[in-house]
Amino acid sequence: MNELAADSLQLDERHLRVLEAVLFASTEPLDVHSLLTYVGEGADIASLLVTLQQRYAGRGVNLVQRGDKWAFRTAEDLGFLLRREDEETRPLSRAALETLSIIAYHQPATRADIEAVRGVATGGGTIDLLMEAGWIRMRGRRRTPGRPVTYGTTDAFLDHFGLESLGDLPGLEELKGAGLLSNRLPPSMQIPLPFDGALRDDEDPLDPDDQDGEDESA
Amino acid sequence: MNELAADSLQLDERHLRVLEAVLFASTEPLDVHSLLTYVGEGADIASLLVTLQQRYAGRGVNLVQRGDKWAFRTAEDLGFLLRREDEETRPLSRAALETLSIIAYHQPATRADIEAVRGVATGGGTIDLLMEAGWIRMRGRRRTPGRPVTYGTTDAFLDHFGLESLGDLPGLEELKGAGLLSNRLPPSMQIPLPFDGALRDDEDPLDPDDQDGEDESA
Amino acid sequence: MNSAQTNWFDTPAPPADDDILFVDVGGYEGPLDLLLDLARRQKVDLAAISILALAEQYLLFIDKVREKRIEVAADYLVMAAWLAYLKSRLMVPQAASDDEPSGEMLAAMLQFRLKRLEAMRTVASQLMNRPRLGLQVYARGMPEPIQIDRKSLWEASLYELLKAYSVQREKGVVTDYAPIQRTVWSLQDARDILQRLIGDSFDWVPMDSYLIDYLASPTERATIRASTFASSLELVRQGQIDIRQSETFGPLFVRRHRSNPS
Repeated sequence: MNELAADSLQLDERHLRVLEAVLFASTEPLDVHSLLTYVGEGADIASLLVTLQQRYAGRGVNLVQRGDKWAFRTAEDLGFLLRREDEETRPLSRAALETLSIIAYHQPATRADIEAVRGVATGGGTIDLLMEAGWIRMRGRRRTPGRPVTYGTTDAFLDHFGLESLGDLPGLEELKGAGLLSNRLPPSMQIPLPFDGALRDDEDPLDPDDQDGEDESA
Repeated sequence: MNELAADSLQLDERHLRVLEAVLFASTEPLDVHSLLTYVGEGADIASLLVTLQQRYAGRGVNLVQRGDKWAFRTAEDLGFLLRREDEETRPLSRAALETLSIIAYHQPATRADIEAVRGVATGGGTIDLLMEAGWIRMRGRRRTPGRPVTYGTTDAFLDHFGLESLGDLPGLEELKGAGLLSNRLPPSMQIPLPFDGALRDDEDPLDPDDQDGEDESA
Repeated sequence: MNSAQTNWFDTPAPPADDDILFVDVGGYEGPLDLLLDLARRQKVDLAAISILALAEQYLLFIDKVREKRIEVAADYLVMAAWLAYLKSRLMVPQAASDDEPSGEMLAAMLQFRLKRLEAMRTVASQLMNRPRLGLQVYARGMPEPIQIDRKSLWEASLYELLKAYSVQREKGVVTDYAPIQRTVWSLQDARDILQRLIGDSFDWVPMDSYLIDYLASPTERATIRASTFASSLELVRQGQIDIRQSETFGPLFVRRHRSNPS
């Protein structure tokens, strides 16, 4: 019995080493499914990842979850030390910034939704820029007249802003409590939360040729 | 006294975190001097690095020293994780097929023997390819000037082509019967009987260092 | 370093209240943005703001801008019209039979929109101040990419192998085939030899006996006979020799032609 436990422990250690190596080797977060191919179907990958995460907690490098993907990242509190001088960050325009947060907090959001919040038309360039940054994606089409494209955030968005999931969006609970995530009055109505599931009830999948560019009709 | 030691320990831990993060994020191995800029001149960087190296010993990722520089690297025994073999089936080129068939019938055959039949020089690449495919092997060296390497087929060759032995290779009459050879060939034409014994009278065993590559002089 | 980022939300820099007339409408991201900026100047919480006062400020602003003959985008004017309507709804007591939304409800809607826009700006700022990848948080600097080794599995059938061999051997035979180099007597050679052998002999002599030394080699016999015979015919035509054959397949006799039987 004891021997069995020891064996299982040894196997776990081996799995942990493998996960460590694979996750370390990649810059991109890896999803659970592809990690499974390295340790074998039988492994309890979820608990292995949590064990690994705990081992690295408080270290200079942490194992973080981004959506359903995992990656090693330097500890947040060491950012000031690691800041590279040569990195030039072009600040996002106010329009892009607002559009990004509206999509993040209101997703799935159409262009009309974004315009309703901002009170001004959003240029196609803003959406393009956010798509190019890899932070937003076309999710589907809303089942309303004109079938406008719906936008949502990507895993790269979570990764860039250090969020485990959309639930970690700053101030989400307060906004929800204040009824500010609704598109309409009254605030007492049921408040939808940012939704990054596959497709919502009122969403259709994208048309085959949607991948090339966004809808021009919207 | 104890408090002082505790403080120093805490400082060391902090330094270790910083080194961990810096080495992880760096795009190139770092030398002690540039690492010092992150932890401050006073730190005992050498012992910090050794401590860090020990912590990662046996893990999936190791801290390794390359010259006077340090970097994280995947543990050597896990290197296989980062390689994937993609197998693709490709038809053998005509040159390779011709060379192989000549080696099969005329073995032991030197490069010069192959060229005498083909009428064109056989590139080293073709031989290499057949060796890599596991179908031919170096048998020995012929006891003639230049001592050229002799080639023969392998068991894998027999296996692949469904032959029980080299004797199963069809002879002249069978080739004619199968319509592969025309009937209007001069009666003097002979098809050799492939020799698959250990070494022929005019063959020497391979030199000890022959296994690495074929002779370039041939 | 983040000051630059947080500052975007404060743009345009709020001018002193008196300077409001000189604010360029172009600095705003739409009428809602302008309204929000005006609301902020009331220096009270948006929840406690006087929508009526806000509407009046907006209308005043637009009027002043138009006085200066600055073109105002259409949506600013649409908002101005809507605010004028809101103002009237707020000031005139509502009739019981009125189906239109009350002034209070319209004001609440505007207030909601302002709060929502401000909230989005606040969270955008919070988002940008998070430890961001590549700015405060880093990924592995020296990734060890997965190498894909392409291993080729070669395919060849026994038939292809045998075909390749046969083709080469046949080809080899053709290139090795050297036609037997036969000694061929040219007509000129044959003629010279015949002339020399016959000499001045006027006797009938079998042609073969002249050629006896040459006909020993069986491989050359045919060419010697053929060339000599052809040359002899030529010599007869020129009147140099005579030829006689007494029977079919019989021996050929030759002699020097007597040119002038005088």
